[in-house]
Order: sequence, then structure tokens, then C-alpha cells
Amino acid sequence: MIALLVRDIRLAMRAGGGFGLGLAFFLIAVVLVPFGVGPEGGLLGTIAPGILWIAALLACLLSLDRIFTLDYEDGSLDLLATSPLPMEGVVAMKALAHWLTTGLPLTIAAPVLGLLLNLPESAYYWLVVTFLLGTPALSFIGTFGAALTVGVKRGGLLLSLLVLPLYIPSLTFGAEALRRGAEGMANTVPLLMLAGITLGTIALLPFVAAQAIRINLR
Amino acid sequence: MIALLVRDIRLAMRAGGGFGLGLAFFLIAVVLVPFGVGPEGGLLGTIAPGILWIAALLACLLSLDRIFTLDYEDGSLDLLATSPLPMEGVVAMKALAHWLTTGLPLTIAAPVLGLLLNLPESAYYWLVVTFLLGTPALSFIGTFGAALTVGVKRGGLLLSLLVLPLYIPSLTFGAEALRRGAEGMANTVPLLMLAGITLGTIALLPFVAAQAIRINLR
Amino acid sequence: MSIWEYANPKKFMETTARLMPWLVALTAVTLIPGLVWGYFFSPEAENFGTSVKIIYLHVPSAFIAINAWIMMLVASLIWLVRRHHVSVLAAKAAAPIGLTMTLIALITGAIWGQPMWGTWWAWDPRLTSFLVLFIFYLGYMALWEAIENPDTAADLTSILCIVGSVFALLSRYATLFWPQGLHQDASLSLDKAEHVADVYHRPLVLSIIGFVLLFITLVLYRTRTEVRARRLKALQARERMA
Amino acid sequence: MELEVADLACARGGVLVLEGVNFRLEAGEALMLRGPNGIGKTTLLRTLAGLQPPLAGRIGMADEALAYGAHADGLKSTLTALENLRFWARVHGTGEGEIGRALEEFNLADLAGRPAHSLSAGQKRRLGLARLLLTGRAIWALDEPTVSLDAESVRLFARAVERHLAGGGMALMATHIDLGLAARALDLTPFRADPDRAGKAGAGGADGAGAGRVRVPHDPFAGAEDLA
Amino acid sequence: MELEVADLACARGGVLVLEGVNFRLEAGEALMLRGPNGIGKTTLLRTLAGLQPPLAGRIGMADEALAYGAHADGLKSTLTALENLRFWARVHGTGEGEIGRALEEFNLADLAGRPAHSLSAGQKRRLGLARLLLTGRAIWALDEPTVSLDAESVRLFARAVERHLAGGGMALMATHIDLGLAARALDLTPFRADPDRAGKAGAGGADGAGAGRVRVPHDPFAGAEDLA
Ligand code: HEM
Ligand SMILES: Nc1ncnc2c1ncn2[C@@H]1O[C@H](COP(=O)(O)OP(=O)(O)OP(=O)(O)O)[C@@H](O)[C@H]1O
Ligand SMILES: Nc1ncnc2c1ncn2[C@@H]1O[C@H](COP(=O)(O)OP(=O)(O)OP(=O)(O)O)[C@@H](O)[C@H]1O
Ligand SMILES: [Mg+2]
Ligand SMILES: [Mg+2]
Repeated sequence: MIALLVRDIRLAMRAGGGFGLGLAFFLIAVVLVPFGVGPEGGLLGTIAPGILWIAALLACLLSLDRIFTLDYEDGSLDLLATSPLPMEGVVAMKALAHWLTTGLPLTIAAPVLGLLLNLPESAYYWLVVTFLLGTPALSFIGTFGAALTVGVKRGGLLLSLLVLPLYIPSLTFGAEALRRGAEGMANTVPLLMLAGITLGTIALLPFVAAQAIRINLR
Repeated sequence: MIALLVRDIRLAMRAGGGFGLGLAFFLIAVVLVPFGVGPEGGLLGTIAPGILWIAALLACLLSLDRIFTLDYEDGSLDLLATSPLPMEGVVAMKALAHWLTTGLPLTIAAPVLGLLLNLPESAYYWLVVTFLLGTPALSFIGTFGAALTVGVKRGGLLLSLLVLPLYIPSLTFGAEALRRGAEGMANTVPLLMLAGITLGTIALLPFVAAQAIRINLR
Repeated sequence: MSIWEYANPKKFMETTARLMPWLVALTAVTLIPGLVWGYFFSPEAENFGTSVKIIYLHVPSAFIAINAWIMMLVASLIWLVRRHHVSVLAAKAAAPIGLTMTLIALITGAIWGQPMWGTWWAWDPRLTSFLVLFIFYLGYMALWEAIENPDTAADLTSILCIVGSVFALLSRYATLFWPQGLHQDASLSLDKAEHVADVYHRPLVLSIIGFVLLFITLVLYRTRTEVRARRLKALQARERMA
Repeated sequence: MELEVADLACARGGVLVLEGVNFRLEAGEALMLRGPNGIGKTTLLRTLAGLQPPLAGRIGMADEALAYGAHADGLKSTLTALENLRFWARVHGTGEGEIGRALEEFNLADLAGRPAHSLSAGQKRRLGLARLLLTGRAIWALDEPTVSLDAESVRLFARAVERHLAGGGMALMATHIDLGLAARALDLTPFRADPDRAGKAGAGGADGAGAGRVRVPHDPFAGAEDLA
Repeated sequence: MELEVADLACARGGVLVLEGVNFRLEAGEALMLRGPNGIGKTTLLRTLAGLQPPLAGRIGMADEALAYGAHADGLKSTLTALENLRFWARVHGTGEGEIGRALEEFNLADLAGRPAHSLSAGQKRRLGLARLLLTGRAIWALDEPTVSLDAESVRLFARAVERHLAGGGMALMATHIDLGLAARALDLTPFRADPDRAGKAGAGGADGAGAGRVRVPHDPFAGAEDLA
């Protein structure tokens, strides 16, 4: 099981630096905003919490189809399915590897990008907290989506379509908790919801995703 | 050459509706914004032109790696390279097919989504005009990026990293022309620049991209 | 003797081996005095405060950040036209240095911006174009990393460098349409040296020269490493076939 | 240790492909699956490997006894040959020592440090086969294992199989070429497969049909000829 | 119509793989490329197809005379067999009539309406080979064309090749099995390949070495032993 985790992280780092790339996309998506919306600092500061969350979500999204499709195409997934590892464990490890190579770097980089978007100073603490609580859910939900679409050739877009609606609760609570925190308002409820979603997805989705993979391999 | 165009469009429509999916992503990305930023109409209306352009750009981006990678992996690209079609023509047809299945539907759908984001009424005309003038450049630039990364396994993220900065001029001029047009200001210069970039990329990039593909097939 | 002789790796390695100590020494005697002079012995400006001293890092690094990309552009063109391996390896070697310089310019600018403009960052055209340059460096390096075959990677990164330069120029122009602009340009411009009091100007010029020498030294050093790596690869390949 | 397949029926893409498959494999035995393209060899092997459920019938074997070798080799192209094998060894809990032996046995020692994408077709295949030695499993179920192999490598492979059989293993292979192994053959024919019948070709369908009746589940859409 | 290869040297992944390849093929002739895994058969065929530039030497043939058949078949899995063939026919400007003949010749008529992803390995391969008939090109350069084919399909293929040769075509094939075709063989050995030398094995290196000197461009990184 650990072998799989190590392998996936190694593959992510080797394949053209998959590691840094999620991060790079996050950076670029954030940078695009002023180009589109215009450079006024006040406006940017207002929308910054939402934009940061949306950008993180899209950065996650883009790296999802690596999770299973590569293994499916080169036959590894068939071999893993017939190996002693339980498919649930395989799924959980893949989700964890995805979070370690995407969610975690995003969390670390987010404050710097907050700077670029004129995020109010009071928000930085909450930015990191909400990302830490929320991004694991993005990885686990994404892994579930990837499991559903594993048989579909170049299913990247279909995957986005399936996963984005599932991301909406995390996004809403995450951005809301961040915004309230930044304005000094009470944000315990959205924070608890955010953490609850994350815990729920970690506990339950690997089982569903494993079943989806088994069905797709048939 | 037409055969290739027809085939690519047919593949796009058949492969899990690649056609509708670019559109669907556009829709979802735009819908996410109120969830992230909060629902105040005034704020949304202000950022709407930029958001629409950014969302269109990301929707384009997501479908780029289909352009060549599928053909590369199943060996078609090798066979096309040894066929009587000139590689420049192949590239141009692929870019055109991409625009027809992505840029054009986005242009048609954009006004509806403008409604969701409280886009001011004066902006709808300019929304369609800037999209029509700008989205072909997105397809041709994207095809160039796809040609550069065709040999890279799951190069999707790398592709984004390479292509997004190249999208910045189109994005800036497009959003600026749209914003100015909506406010009734003169927007001839950004419009001309937008059109100029599109014409330039259509005229030049297929040659560069064809060269990149030849290098990658070596 | 033509300058292209140095495109031969052997010749290049021999020449640079002799050059390196001198370059290191020259860099040391310009950069260190430049920075020390600037930091300890130049007066504080009345309305800038101590923070003005960051100029001796900020301006040279910004200068190198841009010129490193231009150097890469030229080297890429030489590779595409004349297929000189050392040239493209020099471009590859310059990228991380350019990236670092861009980062230094961005960070020192941000540190300076906080007291001057009351904000770490603003979407001023000049600052923005630096951010875009940063991304171009990242993409260029990522493409090198992603492609296994060195000649393929050399060709593709060179193409990217050229096409990227055009789009970088375009986006620089595009940002001029934005309504605002905070960044000083005329007040302390190098081209308009008369705007700057000599007390600032002389150490500044010295540290810029120091940075240029530092850049050349680092690029040569890294190019030598790249040449060695390529040679190692060629030898390994030959051993494998035997 | 044995593998017993009784009255097996398999489907592919929702279409019934094989039914009435019967055979028995004891320790040390090998069975060659034969039959023209499209008859269902891959389908049968995937069913035995547990990747798809059988439509009907029984597969009798110990848990986790079967190692599946597919058309695709499951190699990671950015990892080296050694790293690829090491991963599978760790997944199957096999010791490091075995890896060296597997590399040796398939003449891969020189290529151990090469990333998999730089291997030729036959070299990749050898690497895929070397993985089998690391599974530590008794039944090898292989789908066209010799594709792309040159004559020398085919011999290497045949020797590896013989050694595996000699050690009490079993092998089940779909292949179109002759490996020179002492093995029974299972001829698959449309909708029916039975090694006992392979000998008495043309014996008519009456003999086994009663005994080997297949319990194919009723397809809810197949019977209703008169749907309005 | 002829194909002449003189002193060819090819590289793969920046590494010199073959040099001194010499042969000549006249209309109606076939040549089998033989050699162990990893010797460079795929590399040679890709070079001839123009997918990679030769390091040195000369390839003499008419423009657009060569049809390349790779390891991969270039099939679109969501298109049907017929749609796949029709696409290639239009690319090569071949008439609709030919498509039916190609389907017939490879026994694919029944599968014409099936999407390619639902074909078995051998059926896919047959479809890939049928494409060759639609290129209308004289020289077939094929990389292991018989992979996954059963005995019957191999015969079909051999017959198709014979017909192609009889019509004045040429064929160049890398394969590890015997097709039963009357064809010369080109044995590739590390760094050297020459059909004339294939007969006099062990004749030492002295004979052709002078005449066939290869002009491989100097690798600027290989020579400098004394890099400072
Ligand atoms: C993070 C943000 C910043 C970036 C990316 C940046 C970038 C640059 C660049 C590109 C140059 C031109 C160097 C050359 O062409 O030789 C420059 C010069 C300069 N910068 Fe900044 N800068 C930043 C922040 C600041 C701040 C906050 C100040 C002070 C208020 C400042 C003051 C100057 C001055 C005085 C010069 C020299 C004048 C000139 O050459 O035009 N910069 N900076
Ligand atoms: N998704 C699918 N839908 C419908 N039929 C399918 C599908 N996949 C495979 N088939 C059919 O099922 C049959 C069995 O296929 P299978 O791959 O098991 O054959 P095989 O014996 O392995 O052939 P080969 O020797 O060519 O590999 C074939 O006739 C094939 O056309
Ligand atoms: N990217 C690469 N980098 C380094 N070496 C490579 C690369 N690709 C292939 N090679 C090596 O080049 C040699 C020739 O490979 P090629 O695929 O042409 O062999 P082949 O004769 O077709 O073998 P097979 O019968 O196994 O298909 C092999 O030894 C292979 O390991
Ligand atoms: Mg099969
Ligand atoms: Mg080969």
C-alpha cells in the first residue's frame, strides 16, 4: 500500500514535474483574473477569497484524470485489481497521493497568491485553515469522479462535468468561512460543515469509488 | 483534408459528447463564481465580462489535449504524418475542428450566461463580437501548445502552463474591448488588436506547430 | 578565427576553464563593492527612507531578468539556425538564473512597495509584465524537464522561447490599456541619468555591472555542467551499445 | 493446489461469448487456449482473473492464487525497469532478492537502469513477463505472452514456464504460436469449449449437451419476441 | 520503381542504433527484417517512413511511395470498422469500391458496422492491415504485422502480400515468425546490416568495411575525452 503511495508520488514528480504543475496552474489561473477583470485593487480584494477557492478547485480538477487513466491505459489497473491490495486501499492511497501532490502545495502557496489579489490581511490565517480543511475533500471527491470515468477515452471534460457539481458544497462553505473569518465574523458553522464534508468523503467515497472501478474494469 | 475535419468533428461529438462538454464546463465554471464570490448583483455585473472571458479560456484549455494526444497514442498521428496530407494542413484542420466544437458553441452560449452574471444590457452585442473575433486565436494557440507537448504523457497540466501565458494578450484585449464597449467607450484599438492576434495566429502558428509535431514524432 | 569555434564543446570547455577564475574575481571586485557602497555609504533619500537601499538589488536583478530572456532568445535562434549544441545548452543554463532574478526583482519590489505604496503588490503594467515573465521562465523550464530526448527538447524549447517572446511583448502592450500605473519609471531611470543624483547613480551602475558579471559567470558555470551531463549521456549510450 | 472450471459462461460488452467451458488443471500442468481471433480467449482469461464476473458456472481455485498477464504490460514508462519490478515486488510482498533473479531469468540485467519508455517492444514484453516471477502466485494466466518476442526470448520464456511448472505451478496461456511445451490444449469453439471434446471433433453436439447444461441467466430482453 | 538504401545510419532517443544498412528492393520483391529484440527494426522502419531523419546515408525512392504499418494500428475506437477505413481511403484519395474489397480480403465484412473498441486484438490487427490496401502505395513497410493474428488470418495476410507483390509492389517486414513468403532476409546485427553479408556469416569484418564506410556525423559530445 505504501509502495503504491510512494510510486504515485514519484510518478507525479517525474512526469514533467506533475507536482509543480498543479501549483503552476493555480498561479496562472489567479494571475489571469486581473487580466480579465481589470487591475483595481479594491475590487480584486473583494473577490479574492472566492477566486482563490475557485482557482484551487480548478487546479485540482485538471490533475484528476491522471489518477486512474494512466494506470488504466497501460494495464496497471488490471494488474492492481488482481493483486493482493484491496481496491479500496488502492483508491484511498491514490486520493492521498493526489492531495499530497496537489492540495498540500496549493495550501502552502495560497497566501502568496492572496498577496497578488490584495486579500485583506485578516484573511491569511483563515485562507490556510479553510484550504487545509477543504482540499482533502477535493482530492477524494475527484478520485471518485475519476473512478467513474476511468473507461472513457480522454474523459477529462466529462470528469470535470461530473465532479464540479460535487465540489460546490466544499466551495461554498470554504469561501464563506474564509470571507466571514476575514471580516471578523463568526464562521464556526461553515468551518464545521467544511470539515464534516471532508471527513465524510474520506470515510465513505473510497468504498464507492472502488466499486466503480471494479464495474469499469469488467 | 476535409475528411480529417469531418472525422474530428464526428469524434468530438461521439466521444462522450466532447462537443457539449466544453460548453458544460463553461456553464459550470460561470455558475461557480456566484458560489465563490457571493451573489451580490452589482459586484457580479462588474466582474462579469472578465469572468466570462476567463471561463471561456479555461473551457478551451481543457479540451486542448484531445487535439493530438489521442491520435498520437493510437498511432494515427504517425500514419497521418506519412500520408499525402501536409502536416500544416493537418494542424490547421485540427485547430479549425477545435474551434467549431468549442469556440463557436461558447460564443453562442455566452449571452445566456451573461444573464446569470448580471451582465449589463449594453454588453451583449460586444460579448458576441469579442468572442467571435477572439476565440479562433484560442484554438490556434492551443493547437500550437498541444503540438509542443504531444510526446509528453498526460501533458495536460504542462500544456496549461505553456498555453495560458500565450492566452494573456487575447484575454486582456478581449475583456477590455468588451468592458469598454459595454460602458459606451471607444474600443476600436483593443478590438483591432484582438482581431490582429487572431489573424496572426491563424496565418503563422500552423507552420510552427507542424514543425513541432515533426520534431516530436522523431 | 570565427566565433563559432566555441560552439565546439571541447573548445568551449577549454576556453571557459581558463576564463572562469578571472570572471569570478571580476565579479567579486565589482559586485561586493557596489553593494557595500550602495548599502552603507550612500545617503538616505529624504522621502524614501532607508528602504531606498533596496534599489541596489532591485534594479540590477530586474535588469538581468529581462536580459536573460533576451539572451535565451538569441541562443535559441542560433541553435535553430546553426545547430550549435553549446548555444542551446547556454539557453537552458540561463533559464533558472533568469527565473531567480525575476523572483528577486519581484520580492525586493514587494518589500519596497510596502512602505512606498502601502501595498505589497499592485497590478501595475510593469510589475505585471514581470509576473508574466516569471511564468514564461517556468513553462520553458518545465518543457525542458518533460522531454527525454535532449535534441527534441532543445528544438521545442527554442520554438517556445521564440513564440513566447512575441506573446510576452503583446501582453506587455496589452497592459498599457489599463487605467493605472504606480511604478516609478522616469524618476530614477537609468536612461535618464540626469534625474538621479550621482550619489545614487554611481554605486547603482557598479552593482549593475556586478550583476551582469555574476550572470555571465553563472551561465558559463551552468553551461559547463550541462555539457558534462550531455557528455556523460553520450558515453553511457556508447557503453550500452557495446 | 488445482484450478477447476465448470460450465463457465462469459460475456464481453454485454454479449455472450463463451459457454460451457470445462477444464481442470493440476499442479505442474499447463493448458494452451487455442482458437481463432475473436473467439473469446481474452474474455475467458479476464473472467478467471476475477476482473469480470462469470455469467454462469463455477471457478474453483484458492484465493489470490492467480497471476494475470494481459495484452498490456502495466509498465510505467518514466520508471526504470528495476523500479517497475520493485513496485510489483512490494505490492506482492516479495523479497528484493527475487527481483535480481527475475531480471536474470529474462536477460534484463543490462537494461535494469533504463526507463521503460526507452525499451523496444520485445524488451518491454520481457519486463512484463519478469513481473510474473514476483507475484509468487501458482497459476499464471497469460494472454499472448510471446507477442513481439524473438526466438531467443521465446525460449527464455518457455524455460521460465517449465521451471514454474516444475515447482508445482500451473499455467494457462492463450497463444497462436507453438512454445514447445508439453501442454494440453483447450480448443475454444463458438459458444462451447471442452478439452475432452477437442479430440473427438465432429462427434456431434448431442453427447455432452445434457450433462454440461449451462445455467445462463435469463436475459430479460432476449425472450420477448412480441414486444409491441 | 525501386527502393535503394545506402549506408544508412539511424538513431533512437539520441542514441546511434544502426549503421551501414545497405539494401535494394525491386518491384515485386519482399524483404524480411530479422534480428533479436532491440536491434533496431522499428527504428529502421520509422526512418524509411520519413518519421525520423537518418543520421547518415541515403534512402532512394519515389515521393509518397511508402505505406507504413506500425505496432499501433491507428484505429479510432469510437468509429466503426467501416468508418475507420473510409477515413483512410479519403485521406489517400482512394475510391469507395476499394473499401469493400479490403474488408473482403481480410474477412472483415461481418464486422464492418462494429465500433473498433469492441473488436478483439486479432480483429483490430486485421482492420489495421486492411488499411494498407487503401493507401495505394507501392512499398509496404510493416512492423510485426502478424502480432495477435491466428493461423488463418496469417494466411490471409500472406496472400494479400503476395497479391501486392504480384501487382508490382514491394514489402519490407520486421517479423519474428515465418510467413511462408518467398522473400530475402536482411539480418540486422549491432551497428551493421547488409544482406550480402548475411550469407557469409563469420567472414570477418574486413571485407565490406572499406567500401561501406559510414559517414555518421560527429557527435560533438562523444569525442572530447579530455573535457576540462
Ligand atoms: C514587486 C514589484 C516590482 C517589480 C516587478 C518591479 C520591476 C521593476 C523593473 C522591471 C524595473 C526596470 C529595470 C530596468 O529596466 O533596468 C524596475 C526599476 C525600478 N523600480 Fe521596480 N518593481 C517593483 C516594485 C517597485 C517598487 C515598490 C518601487 C518603489 C517605489 C520600485 C522602484 C523602482 C525604481 C526606482 C526603479 C529604477 C527606475 C527604472 O529603471 O525605471 N519598484 N522595477
Ligand atoms: N465491448 C464489446 N462489445 C461487443 N463485443 C465485444 C466487445 N469486446 C469484445 N467483443 C467481442 O467478443 C469476442 C471475444 O473477444 P476476445 O477479445 O475475448 O477474443 P480473443 O479470443 O481474445 O481474440 P484475439 O485472439 O483476437 O485476441 C470478439 O468476437 C469480440 O469482437
Ligand atoms: N528513447 C530511447 N532512448 C534510448 N534508447 C532507446 C530509445 N528507444 C529505443 N531505444 C533502444 O534502441 C534500440 C532499438 O529499438 P527498436 O525499437 O528499433 O528495436 P526493435 O528491433 O524494433 O526491437 P523489437 O523486436 O523488440 O521491437 C533498443 O535497444 C532500444 O532499447
Ligand atoms: Mg485476445
Ligand atoms: Mg520493434
